[in-house]
Amino acid sequence: METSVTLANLEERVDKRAPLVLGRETLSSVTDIVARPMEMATPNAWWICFLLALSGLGILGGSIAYLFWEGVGVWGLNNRVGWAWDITNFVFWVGIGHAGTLISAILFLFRQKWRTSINRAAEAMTIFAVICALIFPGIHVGRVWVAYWLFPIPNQMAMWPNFRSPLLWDVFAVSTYFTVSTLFWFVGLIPDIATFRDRSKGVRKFVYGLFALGWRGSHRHWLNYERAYLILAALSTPLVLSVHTIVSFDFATSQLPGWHATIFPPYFVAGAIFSGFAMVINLMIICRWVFKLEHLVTMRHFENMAKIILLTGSIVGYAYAMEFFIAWYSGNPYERYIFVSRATGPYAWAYWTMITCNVVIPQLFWVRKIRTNLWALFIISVFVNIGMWFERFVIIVTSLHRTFLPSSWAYFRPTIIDISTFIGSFGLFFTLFLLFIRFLPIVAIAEVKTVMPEADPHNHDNKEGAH
Amino acid sequence: MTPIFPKWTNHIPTVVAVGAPVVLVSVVLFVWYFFSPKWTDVGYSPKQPVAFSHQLHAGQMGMDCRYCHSTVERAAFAAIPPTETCMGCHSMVQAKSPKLQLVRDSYKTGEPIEWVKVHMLPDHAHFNHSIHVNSGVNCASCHGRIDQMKVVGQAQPLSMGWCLECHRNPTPNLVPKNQVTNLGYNPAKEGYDPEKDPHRLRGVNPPQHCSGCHY
Amino acid sequence: MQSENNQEKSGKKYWRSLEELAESPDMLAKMKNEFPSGAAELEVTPGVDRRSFLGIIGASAAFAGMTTTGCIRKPREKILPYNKRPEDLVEGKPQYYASVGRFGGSVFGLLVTSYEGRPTKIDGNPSHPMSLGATNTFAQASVLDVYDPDRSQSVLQNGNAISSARMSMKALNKSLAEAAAKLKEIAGTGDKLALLIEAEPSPTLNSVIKNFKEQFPGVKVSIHDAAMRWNEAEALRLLGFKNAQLLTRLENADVIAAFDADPLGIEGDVVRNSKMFATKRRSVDENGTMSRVYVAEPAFTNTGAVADHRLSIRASAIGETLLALAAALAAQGVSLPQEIVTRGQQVVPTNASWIKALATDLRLNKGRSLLLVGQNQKAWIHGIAFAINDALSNVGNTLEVRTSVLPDAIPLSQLASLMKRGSIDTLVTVDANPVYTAPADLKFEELIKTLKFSLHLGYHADETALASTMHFPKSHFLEQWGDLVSTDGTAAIVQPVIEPLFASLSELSFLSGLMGVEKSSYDLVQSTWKSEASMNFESSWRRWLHDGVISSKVGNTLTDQPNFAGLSQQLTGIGASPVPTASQMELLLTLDRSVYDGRYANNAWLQEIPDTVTKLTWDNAVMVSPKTAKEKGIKTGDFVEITIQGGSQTKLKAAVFVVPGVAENTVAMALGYGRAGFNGRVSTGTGFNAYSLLTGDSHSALGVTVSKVPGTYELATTQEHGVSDYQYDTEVGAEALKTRGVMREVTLATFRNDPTLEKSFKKFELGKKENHRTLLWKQPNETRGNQWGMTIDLNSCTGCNACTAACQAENNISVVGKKRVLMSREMHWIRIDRYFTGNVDNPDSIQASFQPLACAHCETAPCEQVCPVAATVHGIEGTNDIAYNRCIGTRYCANNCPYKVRRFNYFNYSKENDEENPLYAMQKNPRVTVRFRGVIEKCSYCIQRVNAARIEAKVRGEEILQDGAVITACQQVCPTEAITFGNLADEVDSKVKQLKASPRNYAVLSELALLPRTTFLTKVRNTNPELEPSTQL
Amino acid sequence: MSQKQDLYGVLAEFSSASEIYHACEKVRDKGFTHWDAHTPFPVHGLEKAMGLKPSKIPWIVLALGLSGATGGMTLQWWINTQAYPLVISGKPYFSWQAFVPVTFELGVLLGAFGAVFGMLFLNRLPMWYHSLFRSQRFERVTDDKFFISIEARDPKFDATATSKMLTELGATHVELVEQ
Repeated sequence: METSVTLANLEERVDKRAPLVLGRETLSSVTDIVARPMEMATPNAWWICFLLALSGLGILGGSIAYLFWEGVGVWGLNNRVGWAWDITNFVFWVGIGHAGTLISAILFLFRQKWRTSINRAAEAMTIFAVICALIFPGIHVGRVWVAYWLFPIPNQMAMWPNFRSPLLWDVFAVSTYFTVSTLFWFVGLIPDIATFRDRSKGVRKFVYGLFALGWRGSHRHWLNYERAYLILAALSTPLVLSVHTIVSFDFATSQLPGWHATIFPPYFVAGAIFSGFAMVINLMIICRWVFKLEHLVTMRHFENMAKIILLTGSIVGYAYAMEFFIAWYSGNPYERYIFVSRATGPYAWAYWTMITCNVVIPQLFWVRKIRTNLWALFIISVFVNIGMWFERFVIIVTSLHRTFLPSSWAYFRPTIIDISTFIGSFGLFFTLFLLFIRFLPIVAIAEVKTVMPEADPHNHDNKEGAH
Repeated sequence: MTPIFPKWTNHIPTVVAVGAPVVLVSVVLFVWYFFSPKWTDVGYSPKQPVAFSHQLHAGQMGMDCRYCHSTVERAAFAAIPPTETCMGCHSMVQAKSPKLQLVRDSYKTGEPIEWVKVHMLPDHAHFNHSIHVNSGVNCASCHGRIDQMKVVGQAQPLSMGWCLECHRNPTPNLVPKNQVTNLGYNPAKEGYDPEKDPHRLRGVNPPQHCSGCHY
Repeated sequence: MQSENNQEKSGKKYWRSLEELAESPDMLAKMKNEFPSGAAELEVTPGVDRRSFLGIIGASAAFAGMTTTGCIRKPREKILPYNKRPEDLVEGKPQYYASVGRFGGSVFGLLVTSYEGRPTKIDGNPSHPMSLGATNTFAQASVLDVYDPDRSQSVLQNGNAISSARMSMKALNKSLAEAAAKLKEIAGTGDKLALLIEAEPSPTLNSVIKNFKEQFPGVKVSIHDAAMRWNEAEALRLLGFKNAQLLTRLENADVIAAFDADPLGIEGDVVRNSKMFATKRRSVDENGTMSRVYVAEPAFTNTGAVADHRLSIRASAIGETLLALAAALAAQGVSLPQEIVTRGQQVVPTNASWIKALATDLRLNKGRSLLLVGQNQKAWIHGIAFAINDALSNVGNTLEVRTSVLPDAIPLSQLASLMKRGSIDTLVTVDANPVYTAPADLKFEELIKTLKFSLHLGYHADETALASTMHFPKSHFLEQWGDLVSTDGTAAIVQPVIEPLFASLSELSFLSGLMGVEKSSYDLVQSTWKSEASMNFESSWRRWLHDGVISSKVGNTLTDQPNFAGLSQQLTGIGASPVPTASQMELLLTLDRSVYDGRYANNAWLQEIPDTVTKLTWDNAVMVSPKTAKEKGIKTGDFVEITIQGGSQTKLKAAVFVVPGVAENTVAMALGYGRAGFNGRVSTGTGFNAYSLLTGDSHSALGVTVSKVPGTYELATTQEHGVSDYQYDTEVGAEALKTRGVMREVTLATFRNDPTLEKSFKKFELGKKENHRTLLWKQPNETRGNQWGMTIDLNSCTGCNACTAACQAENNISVVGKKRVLMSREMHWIRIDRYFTGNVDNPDSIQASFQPLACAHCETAPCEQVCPVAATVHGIEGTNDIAYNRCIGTRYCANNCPYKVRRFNYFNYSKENDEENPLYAMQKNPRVTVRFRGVIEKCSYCIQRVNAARIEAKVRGEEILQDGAVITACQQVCPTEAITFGNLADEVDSKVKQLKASPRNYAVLSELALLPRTTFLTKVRNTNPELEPSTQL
Repeated sequence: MSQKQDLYGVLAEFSSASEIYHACEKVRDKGFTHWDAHTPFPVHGLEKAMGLKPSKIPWIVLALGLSGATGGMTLQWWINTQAYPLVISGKPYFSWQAFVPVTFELGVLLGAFGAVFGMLFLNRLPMWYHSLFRSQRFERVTDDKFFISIEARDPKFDATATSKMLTELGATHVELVEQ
């Protein structure tokens, strides 16, 4: 088995191993496979999941309404620990989002053909995750009704936002990220929506037609289209890196021990990709199984993702170790103390949960048997996401509860509302995702076709369709 | 077969591309104008329990503002005169006038007259009359030509931006100390230069930092 | 600044209008109009302004990008001018009235601030010798009592209000007349009548009592008051001083030895003592000398915390230790009464070296030393202390014997026995609350119920009020005329600032009413002082009211020789007391630093003020030392049951609080909590009633059993709060502190060897010290005019909390309640960090240090750059400002604040406060915005005072403010003048500028290059070289 | 003639990428100008076969991206030095280092707009109606069939001749499409 995996050498290793589309699929059969989930009668499983998700969404709505009515005090926050679950959830969801962009943009730039059958779902996940993320900074402020002051809007007070604040950078970064990802996703969807315009009847035909924008596969269009898509990918790549970098600035640019660390940006980005891919694996395993996509979403895809998790997981583990080293090496008593107290203090349990889930468990992916076993993949990915949530919790809460002055040490306990808000955000996420898999192609049909042998105009040994 | 969409739909993009910006700009302009205090607050002149006319008292009879608003030079707040001030004259003048019934009742019973507040600053903005008056800011700069108002109304937006305009460049609103209550006084026309005023002991440098007004 | 007082003329009309108000059914609604009529503009109408204001913000949300005030028709606001403006009242300008008050056994002069007739703040009267401008927490918080919604509002008959309607003054006087008649009929000549009063040194009251005695010749007068110094008085009696008391002169004391005494905390003239004590601590800057304090005590007091040498010793051992000290002194050739010396030689002291060192120090400082004994200690112990002071010729220098103004009276215990015997059947109680505060074994409640007729005058419908036949509401001291005399004989007039909010009586009018005399307290007071007046009474009366001090002193200093014969007899049979063990523990009951003897239990500010040592709010607890706790296997929050052995098997179930500094096998508990008999909306559900353990006269009991019982209790502290393991945190915290230059402390010796303190602080400096002030960028040069700065002298701070209370009163700081303190959401702008040093297993090594901490106004404030909406930015005068209404509440600034001094309004606290206690809103300072839900707040350097001063200066035509033109609330109140605020850019050196030049000056966390404007002056411990310094510094 | 007026052009169907590739080369060589190829997915290199010029999208993106970035930095400069200079943490008014993130984000945002809307603009999309949608078979262009359409307005266009040519090029089906 290989010892190291890099994106660059991934492709030719992978190509040696297995074709990207299995079985004797033809261009039209690919279309049919993808179309099945949208055209089949709604499975009961879908309804059950959807109702569950909806009730989760309800919980979210309820919690937020109560929060607005009573005030931020309904959370367990206090004067020492001013942020806890709210920002933890924010960073968690933004992190989840990153895998989508990574798969669609970065792997695209690296010409990783294997991305084609998973990028659509991954992008959708990105957008929905970012929506969930955007909620939290929105509702965590004390006076929601004036949150619009975050934007530079001319007003009678002649006041403007403070562009020195990382929080304001967040506002711009995350909203830009959301907009660009959505555009990227929609551009990718246009040809496929056109496909469904041409397959479906009645209202659906009208709606799909509306969003297909009159796409007619013209090659003069394809020319601009591909160029635009490439550039979007090129823009999204630095964007996705910048977003989590800036999110990490919220902490890195402060001067709290445990927050003020130059290692944060790369470490956060790695962590984001780490958790994101875990989420993609979870989602894809389910979709693949429910909608029989075995031929499009192959084990090779999962294996590649497992390897990326292994890689980023190790990077994250390295970052944890490095934090400790720097803290010790700096000779700064505050830095030293905060890390010792993370591992031994009142929140040690959270810290060790994080270490176990993020550093120890993913190492199992060195074993081929495990990274090619769907059950193992699924469970380990779940652990990774638990671990990554705890990572953010540890960074935010443990740093805040043990700051410079021992007199100001405190402890944070979540309230029921903290918990319900978090659970609710999953409700929102899955509601959106379930609607997506029901009404939009979860695999980029046009893109998959380009990686099939039939796609190559100089492929003469292929007799398909010739007369 | 017939396509889903008729031919004319192809014009929609053009229309939108041209129309959207136009709509957007006009919405902004609308909000800009109609949602600003200049529109919402200026001109607020509620009916008062007693039809007291500043035009008559301050204008025609030329009473000095400070005769009634006596605390304006000493305190943050230019007090509404106590009923006894009114009665000072009106026990003789117009002693029977039905218009003044309420005043006389108040004087007898001791119940205060419930005047309606016209110039309302938000609670978190601490405005101090004494410093403005003593710096030679004419009453009219903020209150307008009260001496020409039958019913007092708000003449200026009293918004933060408006305050700052003057705090950043006070000179146009500065008048000689003895002209502060002369609402008609126009420093520009009189060619008044605060720098050269011998009666000024200090330069006027109004605060522009938050805690100047908000604390 | 004090305005000539003439309520009598100008005020009258205004007051009467208030009186009507008090009668009207819906007074609050009316108050909104009547009170801050002018203040309507000054945003202080109860709740209303802020609420409408919230409404405005709320609505403006709908208009993104638009103004917060415009774009909706604002609510119609009314202006209600005065009908006749009281003389010299300018709307919106405060008025100051001089008065005097009695707080926890000390009488000192006050300066009351009032806006449009609402008293909003109480400060010390600079021209009163017992105050010198400072006050204490009780005085600060007492202004809130005026607006206590639970204050007694009508006459009670057998515990029930005589009518449901709001009581009018007329009705009140009527029932008073009835009571008077009944009293005459029942008491007759008063052979079976008793008058129970508090220890109130008031000449007018005395004269009224004199009249009372004339009317009821047989009446017994008894005094019951926690502040009453029975033991001291008894000791002085033994020594031949009749009706005398002691006055301490700490300004002359270079060596102070306090035995279970707390002269800087809650015993005696705390404010004056602190002032004088501080002069001898701050002097370390001028001439490198300072006083030395020895303390031997069973549990930490303020005095113990500032001690240079502290002995953790059980209360019952104080006497023998003193005897041993006497012996040691005698051995060094100090001549003491033989009986004492021989007794002393029999004692085998456990801390011989400590006592010897102390003896030497005392001897070497003859006439400049002072030995003090706590009020809980027996009379003979006070006697010995006096003997020693006398032998050291301290009497006359650091100690004075003065005649007391109090009428001679019998203690409660005697009264009780009389009542038991049935020789008393009628009782008139004034102010005192014996049913709650009497020792449990007296069973006073049962006794009072056996009486034929009992009358009670009190501020609350408290336990005694309910037990008595009739209760009358008492007016607040800001609502009545009176007079008070301080320990040093300074007399002052208690002058009202506001007409009683509810129909109520002063002690004077109550008692004279009972005699059927219709005389206003105003006339009574005047008649008392007629004689004192030099030539024209009217003018000297005005002067007295204006100055707050009456020119001539009352009483005189007694200089005759003490006679030790009586004392010697007392000593027979005195020997070593039994040593408590884990099974037979010693119980110590102390007065509480927040609620005193329980009288302030319904004061929300005081309930929430963190205790000096434990930082405990809203509760008292059973305090045990970590060592004892470990042995008994109990920890903070556990329930224990305390049982008094012998006589009355009284039990109490209470929660444990483990805190260093408590003597071994001693459980200490504060009195004044758990008032089950009185359901005030603030006091209810706070703490445990330690009075149920109080037996006999002594506050300490031997041989109590303490046993762990199931269940735990949540105690809300403001330090180490919410942590799972209190012990873990105090210890780890103390450990962490060693490496952090936060709390800096040196011994005087070290300071002398290292005058720049550079060597001593080396270990704290991270990186090069010069880098702590160098920045990578160029600061924008916006700074002009005054540059504000502050220093806090850790050497004189006694952690008394006065600054916290003053700040709360000045800045409209909300109370959040126990539940939220538990969540560490308390709002105090200035908090006092308490750090322990030493080894928990060796109680004698434990020391405590205090560090008052508020926003430090850093020049490179980390909070500013992270605020996304620029709600907190720098002012041109170097202040770190918050525009509350700009704040959207991200709390990022609070997270990024290294001092953790920013407070967030998690709920609409101020609104809740007003709804819970409708009258509290009337106390609000109109010059400070009332904060609302969802915004951050913190110390503003009293920017409202700065602005007021600047405006006044500008009106005068000046730019720069003179040093002392602005005094922050905390600085003004501080009894040790530890806090200095002023202009750093002053050409002529301002005080603060000089202090910052001192080598003791340091910035907390200076390595972060925050350039804080508030810096601290290192604490110096003047340790005795003969003794091991209690802790390695 | 009128018939010519309402004729859009001729539409030829091919069944594989390689076929349409070669067909395009021929059509290109014949010098047709108003013609197009329609494929379910971008066929690699077909633009060469059709002789298309490279896309102009990059220039649009560059222009918008740069203006976004400059606009962002200018806005922040104006707010902090002109509109309301405030002393914040004692930092210089124009602390450009802190303004980089927002500048970058705005650059990316406008760049992305440029890419997407530029693409739509150059492709004249949305265009919900198109004559080719009249053809039933054309529906499979988004599935597995490949088409070449030659418009009637092309000077070299002749309904019969062009159709014949396309059949020779291997079209499995050729039809005339109306306007």
